[in-house]
Amino acid sequence: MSTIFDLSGKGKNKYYADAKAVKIDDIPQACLRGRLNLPEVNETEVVRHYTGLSHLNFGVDTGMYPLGSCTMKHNPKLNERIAAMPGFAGLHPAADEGLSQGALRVMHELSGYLCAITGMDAFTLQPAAGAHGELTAVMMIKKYFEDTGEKRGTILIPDSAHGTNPASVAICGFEIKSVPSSPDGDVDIDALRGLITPDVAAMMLTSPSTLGLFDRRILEIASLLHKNGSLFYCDGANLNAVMGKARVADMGFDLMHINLHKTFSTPHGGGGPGSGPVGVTERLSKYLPVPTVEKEGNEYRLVSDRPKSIGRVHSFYGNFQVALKAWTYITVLGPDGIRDVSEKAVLNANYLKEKLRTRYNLPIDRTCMHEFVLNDRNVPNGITTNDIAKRLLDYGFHAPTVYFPLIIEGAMMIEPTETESLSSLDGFVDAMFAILDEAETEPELVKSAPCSLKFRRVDAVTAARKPVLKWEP
Amino acid sequence: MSTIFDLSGKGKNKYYADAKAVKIDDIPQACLRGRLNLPEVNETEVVRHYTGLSHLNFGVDTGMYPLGSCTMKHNPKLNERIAAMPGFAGLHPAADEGLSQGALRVMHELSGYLCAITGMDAFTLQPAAGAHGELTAVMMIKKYFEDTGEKRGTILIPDSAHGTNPASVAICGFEIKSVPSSPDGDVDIDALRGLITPDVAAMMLTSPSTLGLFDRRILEIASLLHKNGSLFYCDGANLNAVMGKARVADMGFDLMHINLHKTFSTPHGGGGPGSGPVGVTERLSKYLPVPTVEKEGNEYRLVSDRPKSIGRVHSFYGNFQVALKAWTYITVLGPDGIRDVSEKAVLNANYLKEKLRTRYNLPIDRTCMHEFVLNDRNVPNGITTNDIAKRLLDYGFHAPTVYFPLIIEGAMMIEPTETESLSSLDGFVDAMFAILDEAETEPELVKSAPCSLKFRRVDAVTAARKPVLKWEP
Amino acid sequence: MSYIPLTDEDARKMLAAVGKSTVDELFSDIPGQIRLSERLSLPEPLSQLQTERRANQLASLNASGQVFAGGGVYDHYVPAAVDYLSSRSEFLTAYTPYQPEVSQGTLTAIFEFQTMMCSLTSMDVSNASMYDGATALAESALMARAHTGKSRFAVSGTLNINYRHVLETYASAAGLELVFTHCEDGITSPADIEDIIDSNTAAIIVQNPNFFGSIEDLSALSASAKKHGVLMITVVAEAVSLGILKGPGECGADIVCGEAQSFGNYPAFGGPLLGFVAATKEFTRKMPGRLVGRTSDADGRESYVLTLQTREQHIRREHATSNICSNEGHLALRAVMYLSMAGPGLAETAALNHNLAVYLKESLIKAGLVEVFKAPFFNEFVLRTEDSSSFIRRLSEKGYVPGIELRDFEGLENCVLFCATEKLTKEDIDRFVHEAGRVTGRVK
Amino acid sequence: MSYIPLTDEDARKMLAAVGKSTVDELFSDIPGQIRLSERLSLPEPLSQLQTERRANQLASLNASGQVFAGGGVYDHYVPAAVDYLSSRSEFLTAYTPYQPEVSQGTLTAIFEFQTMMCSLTSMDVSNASMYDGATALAESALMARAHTGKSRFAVSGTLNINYRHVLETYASAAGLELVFTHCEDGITSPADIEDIIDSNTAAIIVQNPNFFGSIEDLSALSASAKKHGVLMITVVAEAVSLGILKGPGECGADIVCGEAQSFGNYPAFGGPLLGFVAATKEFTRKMPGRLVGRTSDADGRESYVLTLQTREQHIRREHATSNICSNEGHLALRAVMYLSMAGPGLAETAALNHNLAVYLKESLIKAGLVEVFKAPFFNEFVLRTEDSSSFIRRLSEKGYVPGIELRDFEGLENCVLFCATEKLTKEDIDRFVHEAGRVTGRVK
Ligand SMILES: Cc1ncc(COP(=O)(O)O)c(C=O)c1O
Ligand SMILES: Cc1ncc(COP(=O)(O)O)c(C=O)c1O
Repeated sequence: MSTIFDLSGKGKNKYYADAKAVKIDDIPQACLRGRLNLPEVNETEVVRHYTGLSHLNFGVDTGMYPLGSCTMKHNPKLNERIAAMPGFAGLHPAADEGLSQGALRVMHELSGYLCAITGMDAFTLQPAAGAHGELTAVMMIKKYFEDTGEKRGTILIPDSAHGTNPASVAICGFEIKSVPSSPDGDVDIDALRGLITPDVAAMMLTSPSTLGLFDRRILEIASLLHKNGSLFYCDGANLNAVMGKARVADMGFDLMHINLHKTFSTPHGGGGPGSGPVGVTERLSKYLPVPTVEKEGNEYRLVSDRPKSIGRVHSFYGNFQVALKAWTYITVLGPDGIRDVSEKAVLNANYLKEKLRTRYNLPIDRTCMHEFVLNDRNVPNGITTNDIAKRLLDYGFHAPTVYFPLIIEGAMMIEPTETESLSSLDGFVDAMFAILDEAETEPELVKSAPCSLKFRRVDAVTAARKPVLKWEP
Repeated sequence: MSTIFDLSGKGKNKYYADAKAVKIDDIPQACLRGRLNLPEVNETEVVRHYTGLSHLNFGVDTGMYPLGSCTMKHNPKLNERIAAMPGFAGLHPAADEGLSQGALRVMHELSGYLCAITGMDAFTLQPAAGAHGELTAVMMIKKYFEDTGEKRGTILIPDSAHGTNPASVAICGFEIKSVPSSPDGDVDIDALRGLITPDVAAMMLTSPSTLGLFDRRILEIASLLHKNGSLFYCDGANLNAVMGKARVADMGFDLMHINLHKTFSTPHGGGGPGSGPVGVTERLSKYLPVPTVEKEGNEYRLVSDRPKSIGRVHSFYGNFQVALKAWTYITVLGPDGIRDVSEKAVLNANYLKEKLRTRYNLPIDRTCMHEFVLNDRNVPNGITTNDIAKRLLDYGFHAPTVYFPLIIEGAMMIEPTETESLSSLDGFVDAMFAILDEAETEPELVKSAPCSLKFRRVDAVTAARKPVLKWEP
Repeated sequence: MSYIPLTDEDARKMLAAVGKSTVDELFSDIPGQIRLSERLSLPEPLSQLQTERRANQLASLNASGQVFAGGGVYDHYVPAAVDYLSSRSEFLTAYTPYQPEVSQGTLTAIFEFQTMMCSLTSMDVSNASMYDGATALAESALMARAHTGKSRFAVSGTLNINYRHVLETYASAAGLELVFTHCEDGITSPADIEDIIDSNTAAIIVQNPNFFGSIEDLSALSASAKKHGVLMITVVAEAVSLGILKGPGECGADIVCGEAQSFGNYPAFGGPLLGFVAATKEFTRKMPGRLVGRTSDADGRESYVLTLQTREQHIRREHATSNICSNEGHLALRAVMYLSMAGPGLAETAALNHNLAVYLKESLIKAGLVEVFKAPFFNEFVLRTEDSSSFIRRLSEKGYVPGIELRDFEGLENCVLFCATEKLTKEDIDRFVHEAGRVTGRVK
Repeated sequence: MSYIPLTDEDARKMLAAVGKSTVDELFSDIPGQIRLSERLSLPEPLSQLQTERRANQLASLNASGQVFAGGGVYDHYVPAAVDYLSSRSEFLTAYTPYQPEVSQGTLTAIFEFQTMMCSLTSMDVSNASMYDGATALAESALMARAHTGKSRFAVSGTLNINYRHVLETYASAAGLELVFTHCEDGITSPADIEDIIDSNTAAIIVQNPNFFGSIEDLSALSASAKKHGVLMITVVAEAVSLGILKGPGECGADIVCGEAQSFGNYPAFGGPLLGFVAATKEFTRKMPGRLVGRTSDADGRESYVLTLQTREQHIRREHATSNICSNEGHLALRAVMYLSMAGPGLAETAALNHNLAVYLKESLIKAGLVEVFKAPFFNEFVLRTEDSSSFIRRLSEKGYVPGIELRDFEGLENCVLFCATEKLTKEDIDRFVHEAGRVTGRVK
């Protein structure tokens, strides 16, 4: 595929703005640009080029996308239509409060829905993604202890945690102590006991965990932390497993984030936009970022006068359009529909697990939640998780999340979501078994996969060794 | 690819209407349906299924589509956006005239633009496609002679004409006489002279012709017909060649149709909607279908009280949305842009012709207009036009129109349009030459093409022998 | 703005390659005296932004209020998935699927469309679409003539008025004889129809639900047709009605034709629309338009292709079954997507339409309008106003598309044809009826 | 409505296959006392149609008039091709391109984005996007600290007020020290900046065009930074300005960050936005976020891949250069489509913005508002009203988004920040100014 730059030719582009006179005499010449180096292409070519690029991509609409921890579920088209309504897409954030009542109401209602689902008391929609939510939450934890006058410098994170957890904590200057998992996948509670010291500000736990397991001692962990005066933070990336079945606040968590772009069906866009609302219990709500959306009588207001707030974490009010899509999703599903989502997500995962474990190694053998982890132990002829992942692409499936969580060697983390049909699950099982057969009979084929796509295996090593990060003529 | 029916499963579908109680007691039971046999699938599956089907299709956005006589040019995205505006897409045809002024104005303006481009005096936008336009025009021809009290029962059609011409004429009960073409592609004027009798109501001529040629004796033909009291009809499917260069009315035509879905950039949709406006000179305008759109003062009105009209030919006012897209296209291009379209369409075609004739047989060697015709004479090893067409698909190009016009054996009718870049034209030449090389060295490959697509050659013979025209369980 | 990707340099090179020194030389076959020297008299070009601004201004002059009119075009809800999927340019920017190897998307969808239309109409074969309901009827009549060799048609007077006009236009060009029944009580009388049938009659034509919204007794009419050995052509203009009404084939129709715009397509000021023709298997080789058939490719993979093309104009020219070439493929695609989304839920939607229409009728009667016909109806019905022009005008002033004045029917002076679809709520109806009541004087 | 394609029968079979008799058994790891027995307290579900109706009602409560406000989000024209192409679901419904073999579409587009952003900012390296302009600045400051080992920043007081607040939030969490200059005349004084720089200073931070719309003398400020051996971070919040203004790199910036929403993305009530960070090559391995690099596949075909991932959280965890994971990829895709459509015409658009803003400013002054700053500006400027609250309120009542009240700046009481983009015509401006004149009393 050529880049757009390769198509450039002088004079091909006819721009669409009403520009006639470009003369500018009231800006100093020294500030003005000489040449504007952008490709010159025609709409005709722009359309062909990006249509062609789209054909090199794989999305949820293309096929099953069992990327563990990412909840790649169906993205309803209604979400997109509503988000594109001019009254929402065209709304300027500086519009008078009186002229943004519709938008503010959506934000207020969505926050309420998230409270209902999680049991938290308040939400901010400002964080633009999960990691941003984590960072916002850690800022609040820091602020909380500053406010209570306690000096606590440590945050506990299980070894199965997503990389964003330690990275978010590090920005705020906390020391990180890693909590080991026990062989059954739950937190090693004895080790945890040993790590809990007066310096522990909080523990971050992904619940259900990145192994796809619900920690059976969750209440005990919460109580250990609370007795120590520590806060308990839930990375809610895996909320899709428990909606309507158990509430995060009831598990003992004090604050959490949610990934709307996972659980609430907003498309991931090939790398965002996401949205990572942070929810807190009552006592932490005063630390939430400003502005918050409050309802006063029948009016919705943006409130910035909150002295204990950590401050603002986004240029405006977060990824409003993403929130609007989540609002649409919840509106369409209602309470039973939302519970059904989690029930079927868990059912789909367990079904897949039971089928696949008959021939693949299942490192931790428990009823899983919305996802589960296999690995490449016992796969013959040196075929690795990466090989299997690449070969799945040939079979028309996206690969699972691979080599994560780090505590399982050669991990394949498989999350089907509730929006896969039985025949699509069975198709995946067939492909996984066919690959196992090929590993036996045609290992070279698997090692050189993908073979049937427009691209063969892409060399990441060379890219990193001699980085070429932009096009040059 | 499975059909949507193969995905059906009881209860998968949850419909979106606000339907609760379906009880109906005021319609006799005998009129009510028992089982409603439609597939039960989920939105998830609908989206995957049709996304998957789209990947089996080739459109102008996919690549060059040199389908002669079809003018497969770029379909600007602005056309689509404007056609989808709620004020247009949502407008009911029964809306009060006062509440459809915007739509009526678009129709009136577009008719005016078409008059300016063709020199005709009036247009109807009612015909829904080119063939419908032809039929409408032949109805008007018939009415004209009824009105003048002349009995004329014959219409002349050149042997190079599109099949819709004789088919349209046949519906109206005229006898068809075929006019031969001379070896240089123009109408055989001597033969024509012989065919002109008092019974000749009209002659239909495609101008430029389906050979991509402009008839050099066009004025002579017109004068022969007019002297005979016959009307001269232009099939304007090839208008893309002459806009701003010559006007159809000036060529001596009395009436014509235009294909908005060719010349004016509206997408063909895989088989329509089209739009086939019919234009006439002043003396024929009273026969135009009702209603017409008239401007009175600053108001636009639908006028049905036209006693000489042939009547209505469409449920409402024709394919308004298609007309709106054409209006958008002309608005964006303006007079110079429209002329440039024809100039570059003709330049592109001649460039391609000159390149390809170096190795392919060019049955008629003249400067062409927007398209030209090659054939498979001299292609080695029995490789046919059809083989070449199929092999082009492998190279990422759509095939030309094949085996038409009928007067050139093994015809390949190639129309690049003005929206192809030089590099795309050169790419096409390369592919055509590569196929010629393959015809020499690997004829079996070409004969079995396409080889690299999701489908191999599709068997049309069996389909026609034992027709299966719907899915059955 | 221009959609031409050639640079000036490209154009120069290409001109040289074809051995010309000016572009005008390429046009030298056009006689000099008609070669245009002046510029076309078109408005100067606008940028995309300016064009959009202008289009927006014009769009804002059109009705934006709620629609209480039907009459052949219906304002149904279109699910977002239909808009999105059908707009994918592999579908939208393709031509008629002449090269099946790169058109399986379109072909499969049309095959599905044919199947669904057969199922809904209870027919054996459906084509890939016609221009609209009116021309679908005209083509059906031509097909009936070709089949029977007879040219007279007994047509119910309850036929959509525009369809009637189009049928008359075709009839006068093609030499069909049309005889219409009266329809005093808004419903077709089998006796009236039988009165018209003679030995040169090809078929009876009846619309259901008819133009007035009423549900005809198709079985009785079919019995009349059968008694005289003529065909029955049934017209369906509101396809959503098929969600609850029997497929006309079950009632004895030989040909079912009409309009399926209701399935996933917008009103669009009346076009494009989605005509269809379906028939019993005797008509297979006489059908107008495209047909898609199942077959397989060289590797034996199930695939689809345009078939029975020897019926068509590009092969048979003046002997073709019809002159149609481009049809309404994209609307058929949208219909099949709509029906896939709807599934059996189409019945619920249809029922909802009906129930809302019943509510609308009752409410308008309470507001002072007068019932005209008593027959059961689907989602349209006729009521009498005091002065239909002023009724329409005053509700139009409120932005509504308030219904259709019945101008051309004797005895229906001042009558208005109303419609309700699932896009309206009871509250919407109440508001409309309130305004109607102000016109009648019931509401002050 | 439900997006679950399992039938009841499927669910039964699957439950049997996993050896459970009820779905609840699947949740038995959740302690009994916290297992939810009641239904979630959410509103009952609406159909798609009802949901759309409700959304439409809410949307209609929002401003629909013209926008004369900027301040970090700009109401530019978005070509239809951008909407269509970016909505193709292969782009929209993909995750971050972890599997490059099925993600070359996204990867190539990001590579193009990086290239265009480098070209526009005159930098060597650009990342694949950040959350928004404000966090892009905060991350740039963290990068500057990591690079220099110093934590103090000399920040111009002309920085966008929201960016300032976000930077303060991050600073207090991450231990950065921020010192702001005053900005009496709406422009950054190099002397003021130099006054603040000390030996622990990592960088100066200056926005251009600044929050008040004025064009800063970046070269002079860069000279000040260089003199003291500190970095210059330049913030660009209105990316269209880069169409006519020099890339900050040409003026000596080391890091350029900010907001590119203006390129093909909608205001969307302020989110999602399109943050970006670009820098000179020294920073390549310290950049936050995704980077796409060129490489080849096993057949030697040019291809693209996420690269230098050892900077990132999923590899380096607490030692990563940033915690960012999901960013704003889809907005970057739209930006690259927009810039491809615009090409060098971006300069014309930028010039048009400027000229319209000049016209707006002059007109508003004639209508009675008072000039505050004299510095040259791009498409925003500040004027003083008599009473800014009532000014904003009264024009909002007309449906306008009339500008931004400057509440938090000493000396700028009753001042309003105005903006004009190419979406406005002179006639639009005249109408707005007319209304403004009614507020000032100049128009009766
Ligand atoms: C468990 C977990 N936590 C956090 C994140 C980070 O979320 P985001 O990419 O929205 O920043 C992810 C995303 O993959 C995740 O899986
Ligand atoms: C020369 C010519 N005439 C008429 C037609 C018929 O046009 P339509 O398909 O719009 O009915 C065509 C279409 O291919 C054509 O090429």
